[in-house]
Amino acid sequence: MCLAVPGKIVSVNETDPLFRLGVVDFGGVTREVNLACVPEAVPGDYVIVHVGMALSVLDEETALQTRREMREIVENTDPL
Amino acid sequence: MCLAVPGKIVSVNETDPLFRLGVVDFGGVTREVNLACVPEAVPGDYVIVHVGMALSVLDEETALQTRREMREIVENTDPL
Amino acid sequence: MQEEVRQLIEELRHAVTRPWAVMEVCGGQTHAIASLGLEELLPPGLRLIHGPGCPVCVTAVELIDQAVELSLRPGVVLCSYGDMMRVPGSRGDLFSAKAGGGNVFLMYSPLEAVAYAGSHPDTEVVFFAVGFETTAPATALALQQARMLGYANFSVLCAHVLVPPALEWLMDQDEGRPDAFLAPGHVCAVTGEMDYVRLAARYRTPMVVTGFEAPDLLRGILMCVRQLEAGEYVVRNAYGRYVKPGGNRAAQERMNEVFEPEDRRWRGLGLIPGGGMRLRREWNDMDAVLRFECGKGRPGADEASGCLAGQVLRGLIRPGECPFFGSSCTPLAPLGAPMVSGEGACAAYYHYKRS
Amino acid sequence: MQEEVRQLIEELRHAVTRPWAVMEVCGGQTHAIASLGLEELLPPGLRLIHGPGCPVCVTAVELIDQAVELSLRPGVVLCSYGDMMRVPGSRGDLFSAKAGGGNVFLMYSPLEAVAYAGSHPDTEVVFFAVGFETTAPATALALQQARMLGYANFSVLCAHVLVPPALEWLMDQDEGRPDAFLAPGHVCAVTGEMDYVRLAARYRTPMVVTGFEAPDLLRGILMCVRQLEAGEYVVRNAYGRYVKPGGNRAAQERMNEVFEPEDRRWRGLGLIPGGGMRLRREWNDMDAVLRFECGKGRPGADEASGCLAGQVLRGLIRPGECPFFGSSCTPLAPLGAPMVSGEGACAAYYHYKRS
Amino acid sequence: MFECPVPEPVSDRIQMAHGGGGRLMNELIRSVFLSAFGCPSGGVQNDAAVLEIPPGRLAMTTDSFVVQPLEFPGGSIGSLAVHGTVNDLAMSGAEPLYLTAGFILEEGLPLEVLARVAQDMAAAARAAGVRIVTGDTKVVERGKGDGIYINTAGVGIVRHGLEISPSSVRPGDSVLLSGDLGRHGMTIMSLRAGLSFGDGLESDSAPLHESVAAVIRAGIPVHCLRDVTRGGLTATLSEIAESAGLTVKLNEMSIPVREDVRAACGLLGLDPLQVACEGRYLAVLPREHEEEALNLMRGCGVSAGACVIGRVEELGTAPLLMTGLLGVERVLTMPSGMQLPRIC
Amino acid sequence: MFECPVPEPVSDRIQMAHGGGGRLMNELIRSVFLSAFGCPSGGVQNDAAVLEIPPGRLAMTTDSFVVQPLEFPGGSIGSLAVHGTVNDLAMSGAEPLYLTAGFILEEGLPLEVLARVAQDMAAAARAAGVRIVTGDTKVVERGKGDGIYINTAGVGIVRHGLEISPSSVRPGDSVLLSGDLGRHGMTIMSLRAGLSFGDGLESDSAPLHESVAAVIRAGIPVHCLRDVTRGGLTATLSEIAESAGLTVKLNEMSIPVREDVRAACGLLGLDPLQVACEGRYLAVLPREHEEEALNLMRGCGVSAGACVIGRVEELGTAPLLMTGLLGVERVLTMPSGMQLPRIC
Ligand code: SF4
Ligand code: SF4
Ligand SMILES: [Mg+2]
Ligand SMILES: [Mg+2]
Ligand SMILES: [Mg+2]
Ligand SMILES: [Mg+2]
Ligand SMILES: [Mg+2]
Ligand SMILES: [Mg+2]
Ligand SMILES: [Mg+2]
Ligand SMILES: [Mg+2]
Ligand SMILES: [Mg+2]
Ligand SMILES: [Mg+2]
Repeated sequence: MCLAVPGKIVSVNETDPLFRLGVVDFGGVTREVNLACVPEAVPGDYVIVHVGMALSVLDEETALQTRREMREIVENTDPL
Repeated sequence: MCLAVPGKIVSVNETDPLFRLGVVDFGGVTREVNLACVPEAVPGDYVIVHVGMALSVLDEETALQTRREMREIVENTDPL
Repeated sequence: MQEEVRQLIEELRHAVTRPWAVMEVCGGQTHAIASLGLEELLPPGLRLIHGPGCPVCVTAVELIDQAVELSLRPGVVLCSYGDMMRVPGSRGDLFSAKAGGGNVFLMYSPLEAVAYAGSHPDTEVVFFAVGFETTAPATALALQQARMLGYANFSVLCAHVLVPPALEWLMDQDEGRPDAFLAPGHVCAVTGEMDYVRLAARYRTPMVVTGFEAPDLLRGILMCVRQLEAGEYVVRNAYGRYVKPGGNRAAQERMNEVFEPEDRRWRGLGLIPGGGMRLRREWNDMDAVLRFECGKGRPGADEASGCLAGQVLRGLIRPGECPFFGSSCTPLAPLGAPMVSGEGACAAYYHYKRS
Repeated sequence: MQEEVRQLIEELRHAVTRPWAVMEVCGGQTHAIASLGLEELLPPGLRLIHGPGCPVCVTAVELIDQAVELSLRPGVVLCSYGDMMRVPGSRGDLFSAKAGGGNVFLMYSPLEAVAYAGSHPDTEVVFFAVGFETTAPATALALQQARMLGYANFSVLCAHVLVPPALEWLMDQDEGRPDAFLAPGHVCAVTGEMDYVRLAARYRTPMVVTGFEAPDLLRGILMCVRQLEAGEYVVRNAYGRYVKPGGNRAAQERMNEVFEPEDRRWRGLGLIPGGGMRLRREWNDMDAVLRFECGKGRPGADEASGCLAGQVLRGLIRPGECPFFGSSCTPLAPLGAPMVSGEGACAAYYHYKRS
Repeated sequence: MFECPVPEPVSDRIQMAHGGGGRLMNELIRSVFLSAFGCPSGGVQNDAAVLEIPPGRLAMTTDSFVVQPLEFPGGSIGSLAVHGTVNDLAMSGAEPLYLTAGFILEEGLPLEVLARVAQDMAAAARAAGVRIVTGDTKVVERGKGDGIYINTAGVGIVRHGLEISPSSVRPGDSVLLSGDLGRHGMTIMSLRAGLSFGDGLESDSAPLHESVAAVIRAGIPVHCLRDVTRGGLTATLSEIAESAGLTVKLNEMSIPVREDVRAACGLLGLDPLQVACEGRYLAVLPREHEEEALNLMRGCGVSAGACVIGRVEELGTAPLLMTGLLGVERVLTMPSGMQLPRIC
Repeated sequence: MFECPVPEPVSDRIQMAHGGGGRLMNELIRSVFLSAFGCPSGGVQNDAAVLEIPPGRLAMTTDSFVVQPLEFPGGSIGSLAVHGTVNDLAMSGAEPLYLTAGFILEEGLPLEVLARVAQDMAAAARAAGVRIVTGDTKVVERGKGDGIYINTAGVGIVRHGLEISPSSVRPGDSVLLSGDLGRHGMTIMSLRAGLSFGDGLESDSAPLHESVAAVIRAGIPVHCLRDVTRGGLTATLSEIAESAGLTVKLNEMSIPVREDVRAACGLLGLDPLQVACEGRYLAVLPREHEEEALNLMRGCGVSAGACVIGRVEELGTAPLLMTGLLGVERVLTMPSGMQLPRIC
């Protein structure tokens, strides 16, 4: 469920919080996206978009950390 | 002005006076015509119809009389 | 050629001894005369003048503008006779309103518009009611039907006009007074002859109630000429098979229940006292102008075009004498209303007599 | 094949020592797994069960009937995601409603429907709001926007459902309980992990928040297997780049302002306590069911078709094991909802795995 | 339980997906079109039909059909779409061979109506001896069509060496009309205006190529042919006269119009000379062949009522003149747009 | 004085009378169509065009075009109407010669839009070396059309002796695709969904007959050709495979799709293999000619991106199979209806 696609915020149009709009680039295609639920997002951020609304901002820290954790799990349990 | 066409009443549907309808034959074509303004008209009568409403019932007496009058005028004034 | 017609033409030849100008009031007669080529059969000296009896031609520009405006209102359908579709208002005609997003439905009868209102309760149905006394009873009947049925979404944009006040106005002008009138047969089938009796006496001008076929027309003309030659000026009836002296009482009553006279601008002529009909106060709720608070329109917009309709409709010039006729004014791109309607004098000439 | 994927598959092969059944909850994951052919790469003994995580598939027949009914009301436009168009109700789907005269507009976002309501003040615009917690914030935002803008003609037919109550229901059944869950990544991006932590502990079942690409899915599966093999049952996050433990607070707040949980029939499953969301009392004026006094629908209509969706959605049978699969039930003429949506387990199997 | 109308079952009406290029469209083509037209050469799914064609020049034409109602006494939009294109080919003296059929269907169209129209079309093609060899189907949303629009394009083979064109018309030529005017247009308009005809007036829609072929095969040097369609006789003859730079003089009394058609025209304020036919044509040819042509035309059912209605002269006061019932000559002008019912 | 919107002047928009067969229609034809297409053989008003045609079999096809918006990056409904029919002719290996053009115009259409579309159509025909030889115009009421619908029918001459058809396809054949997928469909859908493309994605609409001719002229025994339109690659290849009674095996990695097209498809939940093109074709031919055909195709601009995407085999588990990015083979099924944007 819930087709959601990551893209990069190109610009933000600050208006009323309910109508905060950004132009988001999805690998060569851009679309206007509502940013009301990611008030912290700024141009340059990656967001994941569903039904025209950004749901979440990419956490690069976590992304890297996940990768590290993964590797640990893999390494720790390899011998089994 | 006022394209009006003579036709012969084929049948009458007696309802409320405002909605008195007749089927009128115009030389092979028939159409429903409102008869509210010719309450005296009955099947077999000729009526003259304008915008879907009968305006007048043909007076055969008068028709003949007109013809007579015409002839008189013509005859009376011919010598001039 | 029918024997009857040949004989009537022969009679006319004998009857005419001096030049006479007879005005056929009715545009339907103008149309018939032009399409039959009747004028070419008349004896020299007998001239026909094509009068203002085309309701399409005389409908004021401001009323057309109101119709256009109403058609463009969301939720409103404007119902019109086919005749009015191409008549230019100050901002285009109903066809261009339709092309530009207006809702315009062609109807053959106001009673159809009532039925449409019944089957479309969420649509405001406005009937654009043009026409003379012939047509007004059907409008009255439509309003009565709609009220009886409780159709609150039906209303009328009332453009009805009356013939006798226009004849009076014509006869009160300094130039262009005809010697006799062919009174409009279908109008008289409704109204009867009374008004014309009064006018004939007042202006000492013969009037003959006349129909629309070749023999009818010729008979009407002949009965005018007979009076003129004899120095008489009464009303005679050459269309007695459909016109009774008192007209149609039932139709008159319906009209009187719904309408009352008012002063009205006739396109090309000007303000004619008592020349129009409006809805009586009791019918205000079904008057589209009041219901939709229509703007009043811009009177006089058509005069700016240079159209000489006024002079044509008064018989002062023939259509072919208008400098725009056939060049910048054609049925495809009419400058004035008489070039639009099949009944308009200019269109009748354009279609049948360009040669 | 990407090196990362190859490596993850290799790890899985080493990790699995006993048979395990892992349920991917989310239909998007089902779709990805089927289209990638991922199951064929898994080690023997490791089985994927395709869960009820397709909001289209689980939307109750009575809600579809209400959507159909609303689309056929004069003056109403029903706005729907493309996904819902072909889902059969008891009297046809939205496409047939459209062909039969209903007003159905496809929209990509409820915010578009709000904009449409603004530009069409005379039209009643109803948004058919399906979806899980991922989609509900956009519906909430749409309602908030419409109220702020004063669009009295906007309303919502609310079909939103909640994932955790459905997992609870599944685990309370006697048969078909999976050994572990891939928790739905995009739902968790909104809700966070808390509910899943509770469920994992209560049912002593590992849960891993998982994304939708091949490496994401394999990582999620691997992290489940690791826990199962080690006897652990906690929540882990294999989609941390988008899912924070607490989820998206702003989105949660919008949802909570507008919605509250209610018991809801899930198509194919049955009544799930707390399994749906309705509008709070303060938003009743924008609830289409109340505004238009929709009929309640005929629960249970779909069961009559013989569709075994309930058993498929609970993992008791695979789609290909349904006797109707591919014969009397195809995407062109679906018997049940899982054959409609690209995400439905039956459709995913039909499109990619008929061989 | 619901008070609102409920939609018809899926399978009874055209839906958007019927135009999507997928399985649903293929089923529609198979169940409706192929069952009516038979399998076109090259199979259903070929992009084009590949056809054998006899030697000669190729005549090619197209028309779209947008009539309402879709079915009417004497035919339907389907038969009309065949006759219209067959006739346009016939007017170049061609032998019509192959037609294409392009359908634009409105979402919500009952499939049974489509099936009837397709059957009608197939029957008309069979009767006219032409083959519908390839087709196309598009579906447009409800409110963006009017049930069915059909385009047909046709090719035929021209075996004669005549230049059939207004430019071949000469002063002195006779103008022949193949039958009475206005049946098709008045059939359609009467349905809309609530008129009924006592003895069942029908559209005159019919294929004209055999009547034309009879005249050409006899070696008559036909100068110009034209089917009398939109705009009626007035528009059709005006075009010929204007293109030829000559004057055509008609005699009103010689132009056949049924009494009931004339009455219906009178009622609606229409001119029968401007009403469309779909099974009548004009032939302009040298006067010395008039008699023979007339006999040949009268020998075909579709042109049994053929008659001479006028003559060509050097350019006079206007391209088209007509002597009326009172013996007065008047101008006929090309209609501006379309005829509307009128009240005055 | 009036607060309501007022209509545009008469002359700016299509009105019902433009379809009435009278003077207004003739003026429209003269001012818009003839000025774009030039005077067709036989003059404006002839019912059919009479054409010289070289010897050979005749290919004949038709398509109606109903695209919205009417104008889009890379073309318009006008150029599309030319390319679509030229390409259907090309797919039988024909040399396209003549087109017909049937317009169904909606009342209210701005005349300037019509003029631009007609110019586009004329330019596309010139560029493709075909002539628009006859046409037709109908006007439908506002709310019964969508601005402009165009039907084109086309004829071409088939000079080769090949049987180009699914029935000629043989196991072992190579499947060639002339370029990347989905540009046309995504250009159109993106305009409706409010998407923009960074480097200006355009429709791939283009005439394909020269690319095809290059292959056929070289003597390569082409077995089957098909342009990739409605339903995309999946529908097109499914049809070929089903008709042939064989299995086509594709390799997903070899199928070219631009990254931005892929991203737009991802956003709307569409499968690029089911998105329409208007300038791509499939050629199925013996493997030993694969290399030569590829070189010839790549030598033409419209097919510069040609590549081999799969092979034909004896009928296997399904007509169309594809090996995916993880090396797993899966079935591709013919789409049912049309693709809709989805959210899950
Ligand atoms: S020809 Fe035209 S401009 Fe002249 S009076 Fe008649 S309508 Fe007016
Ligand atoms: S195959 Fe069809 S009938 Fe069987 S479970 Fe799936 S949707 Fe239901
Ligand atoms: Mg094709
Ligand atoms: Mg044609
Ligand atoms: Mg034609
Ligand atoms: Mg096609
Ligand atoms: Mg419609
Ligand atoms: Mg023709
Ligand atoms: Mg084609
Ligand atoms: Mg095509
Ligand atoms: Mg034509
Ligand atoms: Mg439209």
